[in-house]
Amino acid sequence: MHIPDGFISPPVAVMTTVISAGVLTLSFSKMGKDVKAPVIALTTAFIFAAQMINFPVAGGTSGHLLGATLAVVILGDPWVATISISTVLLIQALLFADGGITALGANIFNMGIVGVWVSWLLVTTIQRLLGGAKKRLPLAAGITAAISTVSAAVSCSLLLIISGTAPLNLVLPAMTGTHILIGVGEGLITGSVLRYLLATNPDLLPDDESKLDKWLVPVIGTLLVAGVLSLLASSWPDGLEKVAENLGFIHLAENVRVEVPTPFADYQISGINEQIGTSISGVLGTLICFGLAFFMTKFISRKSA
Amino acid sequence: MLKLSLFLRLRLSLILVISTALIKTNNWSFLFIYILIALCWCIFLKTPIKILLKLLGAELILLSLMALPLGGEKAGFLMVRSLICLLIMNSFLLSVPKYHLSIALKGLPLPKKMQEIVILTGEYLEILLLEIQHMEISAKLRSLNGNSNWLRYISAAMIGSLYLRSLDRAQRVYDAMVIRGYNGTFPLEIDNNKSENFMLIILSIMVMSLTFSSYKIWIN
Amino acid sequence: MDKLDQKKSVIITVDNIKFDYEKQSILQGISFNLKAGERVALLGRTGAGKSTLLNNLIGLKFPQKGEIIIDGLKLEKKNIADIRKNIGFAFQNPEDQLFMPTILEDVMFGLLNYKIPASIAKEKARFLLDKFGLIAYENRSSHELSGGQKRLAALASILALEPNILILDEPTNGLDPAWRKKLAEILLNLPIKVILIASHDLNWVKKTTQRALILDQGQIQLDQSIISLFQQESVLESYGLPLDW
Amino acid sequence: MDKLDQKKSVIITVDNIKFDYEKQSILQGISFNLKAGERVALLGRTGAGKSTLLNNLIGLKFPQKGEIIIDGLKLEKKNIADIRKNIGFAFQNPEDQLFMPTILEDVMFGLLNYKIPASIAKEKARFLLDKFGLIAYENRSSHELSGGQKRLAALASILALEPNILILDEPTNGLDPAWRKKLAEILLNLPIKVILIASHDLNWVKKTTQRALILDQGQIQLDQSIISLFQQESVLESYGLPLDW
Ligand SMILES: Nc1ncnc2c1ncn2[C@@H]1O[C@H](COP(=O)(O)OP(=O)(O)OP(=O)(O)O)[C@@H](O)[C@H]1O
Ligand SMILES: Nc1ncnc2c1ncn2[C@@H]1O[C@H](COP(=O)(O)OP(=O)(O)OP(=O)(O)O)[C@@H](O)[C@H]1O
Ligand SMILES: [Mg+2]
Ligand SMILES: [Mg+2]
Repeated sequence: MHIPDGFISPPVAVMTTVISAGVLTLSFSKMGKDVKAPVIALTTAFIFAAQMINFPVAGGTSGHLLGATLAVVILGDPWVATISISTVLLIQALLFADGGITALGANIFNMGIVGVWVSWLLVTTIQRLLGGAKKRLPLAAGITAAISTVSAAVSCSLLLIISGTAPLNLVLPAMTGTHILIGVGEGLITGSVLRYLLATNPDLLPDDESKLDKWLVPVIGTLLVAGVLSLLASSWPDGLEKVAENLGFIHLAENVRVEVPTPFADYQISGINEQIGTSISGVLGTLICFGLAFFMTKFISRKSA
Repeated sequence: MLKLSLFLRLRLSLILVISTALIKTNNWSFLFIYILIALCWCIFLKTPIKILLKLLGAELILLSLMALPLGGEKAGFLMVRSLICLLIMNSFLLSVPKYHLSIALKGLPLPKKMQEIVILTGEYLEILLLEIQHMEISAKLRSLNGNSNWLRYISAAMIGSLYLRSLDRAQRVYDAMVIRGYNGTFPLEIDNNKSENFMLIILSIMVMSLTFSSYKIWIN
Repeated sequence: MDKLDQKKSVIITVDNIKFDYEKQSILQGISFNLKAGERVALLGRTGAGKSTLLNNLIGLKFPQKGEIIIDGLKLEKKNIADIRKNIGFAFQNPEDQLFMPTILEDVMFGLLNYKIPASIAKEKARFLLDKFGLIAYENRSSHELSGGQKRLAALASILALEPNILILDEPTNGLDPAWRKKLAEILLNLPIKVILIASHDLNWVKKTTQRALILDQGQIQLDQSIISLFQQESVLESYGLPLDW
Repeated sequence: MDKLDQKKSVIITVDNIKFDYEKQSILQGISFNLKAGERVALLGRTGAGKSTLLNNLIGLKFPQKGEIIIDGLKLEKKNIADIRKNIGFAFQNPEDQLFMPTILEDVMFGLLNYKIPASIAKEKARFLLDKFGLIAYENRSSHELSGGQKRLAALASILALEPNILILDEPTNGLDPAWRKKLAEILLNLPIKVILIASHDLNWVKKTTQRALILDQGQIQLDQSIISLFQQESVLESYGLPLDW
C-alpha cells in the first residue's frame, strides 16, 4: 500500500502533505501531556520490528503486520498512534526507500490518519457491540484491523484516481480485492497479539471506558455493515480474480524486498514459515476466514440493534 | 574529490527526488535530463552497481504491479520516473555507512518534537530488529515447526513479548534520560556548515526551476 | 561501628521500606544508613531483590511503606527530579542507557542538558571516553560495540555528570578481568560521597568496597565490614555466596 | 596433544575464517578443531571478537573467507536448519531466548516442536525448571523475573532439547555464586559432545572446562589445556586476563 514516488500528481502530493502535516501538528498538541517520547519511540520501533515477523495466515500463505489498529489499541490514543505510524512511514521512506518521499504525505494520510482513525472509531464501537468486556478486545480489534486495512487501501485508490494515475474501474477492485486478503491477515495478527497480551499482561490493555458518545455506536455500527457490504458487492467479481493473480506477485515482491541490500541488509529476516507461494487452498482458506469475520459483525450488530 | 557531509547528501537526495517526482507527466525530454542527473549522482556517490541493480530489480516488480494496468506510454513514463527517484534514494542509502542512519536522521528538517521521536526510534530500531532476529533464531535452534495454528501462536507470542520488552525498556530509557537531566528538550548538536547550506540553496533553486519548466510555465 | 563513623554525615537513609510486586512480596522492612565516604556492596542471591531495592532508591518504583531520605530530602514524586540530579545510576542492562546516535553524544547528553557549552562538553566527553578506552569508537553507534564496550560506554555517560552519589547495578557484568581492575581504580579515585553497588562479583567487591549489606528473605540479614565478612566463609555460603565461585 | 586425543572424532572444524565488519576487521584467520568430549573456553578481552566468532559458528553471521564444518556438514545457508538442530546456543542476552507467555511454555517449546505429547513435555519441562530453581515461577512471564532468573530460564529452555553441541555466550553473567556452582555441576553431568563457552569468568571456566582458546588481535593466540594456562599468570595478564580480577 506504500505509494512510490511519481505516482501521484503534484496537487495531490501537496494537498496530502499539507493535510498530514496539519494533522500531525494537531496530534502533538492533542496528545496527553504525560506521554513520554521514549514510549512513543519504542512503540514505533516495536511496530516496525514486528512487521519483520512473518505471520502464517492460512494454507502456506503468510503476511506481516501493518500495525495501525495494534498501535491504537496499545497506545490507547489515536493522536499518539498517528504520530507513531507516521514515524514508521517516514523511516521506511527514508531508510528503506519503501514509499516515496513526495508520496509521504499521501501514505501518512492513508495509513496514519485514515487507517488509525477508522481503527479507533471501529474498535471502540465493535467492542461495545460485543458486550464491552476486555476479553472481547482481541476479536473487536481483529475485525477492526481487517476493515481498517481495507479502508486505507480504498483511500489509497482514491488518491491514485484523483491523481489521474489509475482509472477507477481498475484500481479500486484490484486494491480492495488484494487488501481484503491482507486485511484478514492483519486481523489475525492483531487479534492474536492482543490475545497474548491479554493472557500475560491484561493491565496494559485499555478498559472499557469508551470515549464515544452513545449515539455514535449505532451509527457507526450500521455504517460498518453497510460499508463492508457495498465494498464486497463492488469488488467481488474482479477482486477475486485479481486476488488470485496478484497474490503470487505480492509475496514474491515482499520476499525480494526483505532480501534487498539496504543498509539494513543484515536483517534478512526469513519467515517462520519458509515455504512461500500460494495455493488454491490458501486463497480459499483466507476467504473463508474473512467470510466468518464478516458474518460475525453482521450477526452481532443485528442482535444488539 | 569533494566530500559531501552526510546531511548534505541526504538533503540533496531529497531535493532531487522531489523535483523528479514532480515533473510533468509524459514530458519525456525533461525526464531524460533527470536520468542524466540521477546517473551523475550515483556515480558521484560511488554506488556499488551490482547491489543497486538487484535492488532496483526488486522494486521494478512492485512498480509494474501498480503501473501496468494503465497500459501504454503512461505506464512507461510513471515507471521510469519512479525508478529514477528510487535510483537517487537508493544511491544515497548505499552511501551511508551501516548504523549511521540515525545520524543521518538528525539532519532532517523536522520539528523538534518529531525529530526527537524519529531519532530515538531509529536508535532502538536496531536493537529491536536484532532481538527479533535472535528470537527467531533461538526458536529455530529449538526446531520450530508445526501446523499453522502453532506457528501463528508463536509469531503472536514473539510480537507480544517484543512489545512487553519495548515497553519495559521505554520506561528505563526515559528514566535514564531524566537522571541525566532531560527535561523535555533533547539536546542535539547539529553541525551547521554555512558554505554547504549555501550550496544547498543554489542547487535546490536550480533543480526546482528545471522541474517548473517542464510545465512550460515560462515559455508560454 | 566506632565513634568516628557515627559522626560522619548520613547521605542516604532507608527506613523500614516494604515493597511488593503483585504476585510476591520482595522487600519486607529494610533499613540502613549510608554515610559520606562509604563504598557499600549490596549482596544477595539471584532474585533476592537487589535490583528492586536500587530501583526504590532512585524512585523508579515506590515502596508501599517506609521512607527514603537522600541528602536530607524525602524521596517523593514531586522532588524526584531534584534528588536525581545528584545521583548517577547504572542499570543492569547498559543498552538502556545508550540512546543517542553516537556514544560521544551519549556521554555529552547529560552535560548538554545542564547547559554546558557544547565545546566544553565535547572535550569532557572525549576525556572520559579515552579513560574508558573507547576514544577510537567515539563516532560509533552503540550497536557497533561489544557487550563489554557497551557497559563501559554506559559507565562513562553516567560519570560525565560527576554525581555525588553513585548507584550501580552489577557494573562488572560483561567486563573482562583487565577492565574490572581498571574500573576499580577509576571508582576508587572518584570524589564521590557514596557508592552503592549491587553485585555477584565477590572478588571484585572485596577489593572496591568497605562495607557489605546482605539481602535475603526480604531483609538485610547482615551489615558488616567487608573484611570481617570475608572471614566468615560459612556465613557467606549460607546466603548463596560461596566464596570460590 | 597426545595420540589418544587425535583419535577422538572431530565435531567442529573452523578453518581459517575471516570476518570483517564494515569498519573493522575482527577475525583474521581463525582455525581450530573441537573434538568429542571436549569442554572448551573461549577467552579474550572485551571487544576481542568472541561473540562474533560464536555467531559465525551458528550461521548468524557468515565469514567472508574460510569454512566451518559441524558434525561433518559444511555450514552454508542452505543446510543451516539441519545443522542448528543439534546445537544449543545461548545468546549473551537471555531475553532473546524467552518469548512465550510463561517460562514453563518456554521450556516446553522445543519439545512440542518435536511432537512430544504435551503431557510428557510438561513433565520434562517442570523437571528442568525444578533443577534450575524456578519451579515456583513456572507460570510467570519472563518479564517478571530478576536478571539471574532470566538467565536460568534461558538455560533451561536450551537444555530441554538435549543438544549434542552446546555453545554458550557468557552463561554465568548475572548469576550468583551459588548458581554459578550449580550450573557448573549441571554442565559437567550432561551427556553432551562438545561445549564451547565464551566467558570472562576465569575462575569458573577453570573449574568447568579442560581447554582454552585465547582470542586476541583477530587470531587464536593460544590453545592450551586449562591447567597449564592457569600456571602462566603473566601470559594471561598480557591478554587482558589478570588472574585476581
Ligand atoms: N515485575 C515483576 N512482577 C513480579 N515479580 C517480580 C517482578 N520483577 C521481579 N520480580 C521478582 O522479584 C524478585 C526480586 O527481583 P530483583 O530483580 O530485584 O532481584 P535481584 O536481587 O536483582 O536478582 P539478580 O541478582 O538476579 O539480578 C525476584 O524473585 C523476581 O522474580
Ligand atoms: N556491528 C558492528 N559493526 C562494527 N563493529 C562491530 C560491530 N559489532 C561489534 N563490533 C566490534 O567488533 C569487535 C568484537 O565484538 P564482539 O562482540 O565479538 O566482542 P566480544 O569479544 O564478544 O566482547 P565482549 O567480551 O565485550 O562481549 C568489537 O571491537 C566491536 O567494537
Ligand atoms: Mg538484579
Ligand atoms: Mg561478547
